[in-house]
Amino acid sequence: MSDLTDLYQQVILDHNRRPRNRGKLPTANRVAHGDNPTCGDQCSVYIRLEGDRIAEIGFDGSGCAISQASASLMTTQLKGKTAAEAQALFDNFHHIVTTGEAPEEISDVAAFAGVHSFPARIKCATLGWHAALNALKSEPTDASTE
Amino acid sequence: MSDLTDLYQQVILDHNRRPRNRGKLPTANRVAHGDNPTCGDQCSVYIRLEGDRIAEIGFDGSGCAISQASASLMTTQLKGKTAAEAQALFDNFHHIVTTGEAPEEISDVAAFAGVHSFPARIKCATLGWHAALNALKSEPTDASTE
Amino acid sequence: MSTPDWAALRADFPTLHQDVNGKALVYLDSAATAQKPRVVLDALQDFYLNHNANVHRGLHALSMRATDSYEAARLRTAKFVGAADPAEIVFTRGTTESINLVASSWGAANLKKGDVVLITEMEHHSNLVPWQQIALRTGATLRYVPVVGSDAELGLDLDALDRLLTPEVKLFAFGHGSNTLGIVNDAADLCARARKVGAITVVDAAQTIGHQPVDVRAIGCDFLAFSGHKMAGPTGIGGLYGRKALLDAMPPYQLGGGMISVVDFFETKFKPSPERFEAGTPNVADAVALVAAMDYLDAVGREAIAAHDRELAAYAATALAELPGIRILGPRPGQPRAGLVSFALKDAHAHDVVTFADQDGIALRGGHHCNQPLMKKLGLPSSTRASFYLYNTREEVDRLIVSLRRIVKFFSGV
Amino acid sequence: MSTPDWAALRADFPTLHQDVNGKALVYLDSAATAQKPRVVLDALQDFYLNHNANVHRGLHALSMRATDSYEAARLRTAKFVGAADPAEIVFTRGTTESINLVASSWGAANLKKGDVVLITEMEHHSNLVPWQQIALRTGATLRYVPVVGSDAELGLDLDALDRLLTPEVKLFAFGHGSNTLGIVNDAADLCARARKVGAITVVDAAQTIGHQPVDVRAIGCDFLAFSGHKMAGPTGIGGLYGRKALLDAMPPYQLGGGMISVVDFFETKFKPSPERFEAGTPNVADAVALVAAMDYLDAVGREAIAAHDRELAAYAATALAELPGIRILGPRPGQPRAGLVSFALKDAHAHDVVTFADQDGIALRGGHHCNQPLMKKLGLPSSTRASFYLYNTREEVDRLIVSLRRIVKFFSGV
Ligand SMILES: Cc1ncc(COP(=O)(O)O)c(C=O)c1O
Ligand SMILES: Cc1ncc(COP(=O)(O)O)c(C=O)c1O
Repeated sequence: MSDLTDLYQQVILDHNRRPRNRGKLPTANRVAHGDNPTCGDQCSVYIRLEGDRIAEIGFDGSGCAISQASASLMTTQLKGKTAAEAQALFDNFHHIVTTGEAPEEISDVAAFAGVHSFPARIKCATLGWHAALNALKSEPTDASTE
Repeated sequence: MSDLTDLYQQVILDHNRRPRNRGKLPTANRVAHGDNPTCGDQCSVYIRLEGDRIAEIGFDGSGCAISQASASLMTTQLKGKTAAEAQALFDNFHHIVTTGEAPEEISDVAAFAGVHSFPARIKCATLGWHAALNALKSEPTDASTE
Repeated sequence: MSTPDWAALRADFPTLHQDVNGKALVYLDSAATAQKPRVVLDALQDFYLNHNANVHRGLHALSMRATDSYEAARLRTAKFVGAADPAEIVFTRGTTESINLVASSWGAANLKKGDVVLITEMEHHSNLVPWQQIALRTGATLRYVPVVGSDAELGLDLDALDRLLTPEVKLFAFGHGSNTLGIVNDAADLCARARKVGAITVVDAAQTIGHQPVDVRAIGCDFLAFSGHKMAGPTGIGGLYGRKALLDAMPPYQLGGGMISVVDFFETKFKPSPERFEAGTPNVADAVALVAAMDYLDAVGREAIAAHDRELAAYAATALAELPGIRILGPRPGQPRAGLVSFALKDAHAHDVVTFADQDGIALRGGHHCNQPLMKKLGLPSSTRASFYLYNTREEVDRLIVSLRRIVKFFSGV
Repeated sequence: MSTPDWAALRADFPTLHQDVNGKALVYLDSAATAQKPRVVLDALQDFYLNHNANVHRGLHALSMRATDSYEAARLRTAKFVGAADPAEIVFTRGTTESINLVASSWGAANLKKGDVVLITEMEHHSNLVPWQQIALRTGATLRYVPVVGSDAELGLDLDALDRLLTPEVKLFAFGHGSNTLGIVNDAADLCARARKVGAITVVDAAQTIGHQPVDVRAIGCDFLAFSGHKMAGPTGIGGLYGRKALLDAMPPYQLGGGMISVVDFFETKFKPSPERFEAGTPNVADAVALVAAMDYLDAVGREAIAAHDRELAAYAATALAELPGIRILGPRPGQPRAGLVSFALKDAHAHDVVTFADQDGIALRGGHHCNQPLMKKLGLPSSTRASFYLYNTREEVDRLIVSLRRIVKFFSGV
């Protein structure tokens, strides 16, 4: 199962078992939902934007280990970032999961390099990211009435 | 071309070239139209029924040699007959074209025995007959207003 | 009836004999599509090599042979489903197209506000969305027969069915076999109930046609839809059985060559069924190859196949039950199980299960199985399905269980 | 570009090498359906033997391979017709289904009383009846561009076209190549004229796609329909090119698995194109085998094929002209002829001609060629058609002429 431990690295299993920032964010003012109709994976991302920075971020939904771990990791990466920085981080992540080329520095996102050998799973790995980017582009919502 | 001269016997070629009773019958009181959508063959049969007998009969339309000759021969056979007799003659004809079993007595209808080796052409051979039987079953028409 | 030699039959399916990820393939996805015996591929080749021509409008030798083969396929299909008249068989691309044909043609012509279309909560999207949308279009009301019971004792609520079967119900459509729950419904009983209120019945036989005897007259349905590719036949061909009187009264579906009687610039007369519903060049080669599949299945015996598939599914269900944190879906005791079993593991999501099993050479399916509303109702975003056919073995089930044990261990981290 | 070795290519088509009625087969019915090169049959076998699985929803190895092959077929088809985006290709059963899809989906959503649907008098029933019936259903007016000229100088009346192209014209559908007249219309010119009034254009490329280069961007059409079986591919598969913006704005056609995004009991969200238009299990194997046909045709070169077919048709037309009492249909001088020639003999009806020729091993087609209104207008209840493809030879045309001479002699009785 060498390929599989490439895919399901410890970082991923850990984020899957103990997701960070999981749950709806009551104070969110940006929300977006993503789904993968092929497999039924769902992911909602809740963001509280203060100025142009992500002050708080959370997610919920259901899906495979890859999609859940990636969403969890994504929230840890995006906190405190601007929309432009978030886009850059996604571009980097997307490069990793589609090419398998991990960055030099050791980082948690490098754990997702194994995804590139499982092309059908790339959509899983990017689901939460897409939702987050869509949330950043969305109209402000009044979280309290949501 | 032995098979073909079986199919296109002299009788058939003759009826095809010099069709009997061809043309619309102005005095007809029974009319029906038949077509073979597969090949576009058309045949209309016009009958003047007097009492229960076919006093006059004519046909027109267009189609292959088999359909035209068979319609022509049909008109010569049905003249003077009742509906029941017409049905019996058709049953006999249908038997000939589907089985190739020609009757003992020499007759013009026997010329159609060769059709049975060309199953796709059976519909051609029976087109006029079907139209005639339908005409006999149809409501009386006032020929003059037709 | 002597028992088929299953091991020998397995040799008839060349696709099975390959390695996947370095392991011998264990194909447990026949509910999605079945593998084909060599005779089907041979029939396909034979048609193209020797008889290929367009049908119906041709009088040359190849065209007559192609037409005869195509109509012989219709006759064989009629016999396979127990229809009295080959004109009651319309060839389509598959179950989905067959159901769309009925919904579009019969539905649009017959449904109106105040009418009820009844289906069940266990329908595949292909037997759900067409009815949902034609109801929206015609103003008819769509109602569902509920699925009730706990995970391993699921079934239609027959009392609710009888209450729902009011005289307003114009049509009742249901799946003969559920591709998610592994339930085989008693189609004859359901049709008899619906007939009492005069409802037209539509049976989705996608999951049963190749796995057990199916007889439209014994069932007493008005329409029955099926796919060739799930019954060991080629992709791209399937059929619709429809009672002749109903078919002949229905407006055409697709329009074009082959289904017309007379075309004028501004009006058209259509042929009677089945031609009326087969516009354009039909999928002749695949219809002809479907005959080989039907002959093959009947030679093995569909009773025997049903028993074999069911036995494997029961064997698998029993072994699966030992896995920690598993939810197994299935019919209530006494109701026949189709040759498949769906389950969900607490610690491992269906997609992870499928990816893991695939590394062990085992082909499973995970997801919503085209059954989203039901899965939502059951509180399962997805499940994993192992489905069996005549070529599967107990040893393959054993390999599945070993693989699943490893998966559970990996994800639960113990 | 070197000239293909036509005789060598002929060896690639095993079906041709058989005797019919004791004579070597001369297959002159490729406009109805083409014969298949061995590579196409091999591709079909290869798919079933090695990769057979259902697509899209599967994550196991076979299913991923099947999905990849299917999407690669879409990409290849896009390239074959010159589309920029594979999402602009919808797989269908063939031309007829493709046109029905546009008429039902785009037509029902966009046409209303006061609108005009424009087609031509030379349309195949498959590009006529769908428009006629959607016009009847929506209240739109159907108008025809007349076919004018004498038998051997037929063509569309382009002045009439320009007069007919009023701003009310919402859609203009026409055949690229006529299967009866052997005319190839200047599709780019026709589309340019229609675009001036803002009409959507639909090109029926059934007769051209496998016989000459076809490029949707050069033509500038909105939709283009074609059949695999007429371009050396398998039966049961074909395609629709549609401009992405149009496709995405259209309601779905058939409904079911594979084309949905979210299904609830009472509402459904659909996927974008092309999935939106491919409900149910697609004809994966035949789509994959179609790739082999496209590769084959492009390796030979569609320019070369066009020249070859046209040359044979012209050769045949010249020889046919010598027969007494013959009427030959064809394009006016200067307009390209497709690789076929239709004719009528005074003394011998088309069906008799076909039956006779068949006894000589020659496969012809006789009848109305799914073109009843035009045939009626031309005063021809039926015609005989010889159609050519890359595997036909001058020697075969010579055999046709010898046979036809005998037929004329037999029926004229001289
Ligand atoms: C010009 C034309 N259009 C449409 C069609 C219909 O194609 P198909 O029967 O493959 O759907 C044909 C072939 O019969 C044709 O020649
Ligand atoms: C119960 C059921 N109905 C309908 C379908 C649709 O069949 P197809 O995709 O062959 O049209 C399927 C298979 O996916 C099925 O399992």
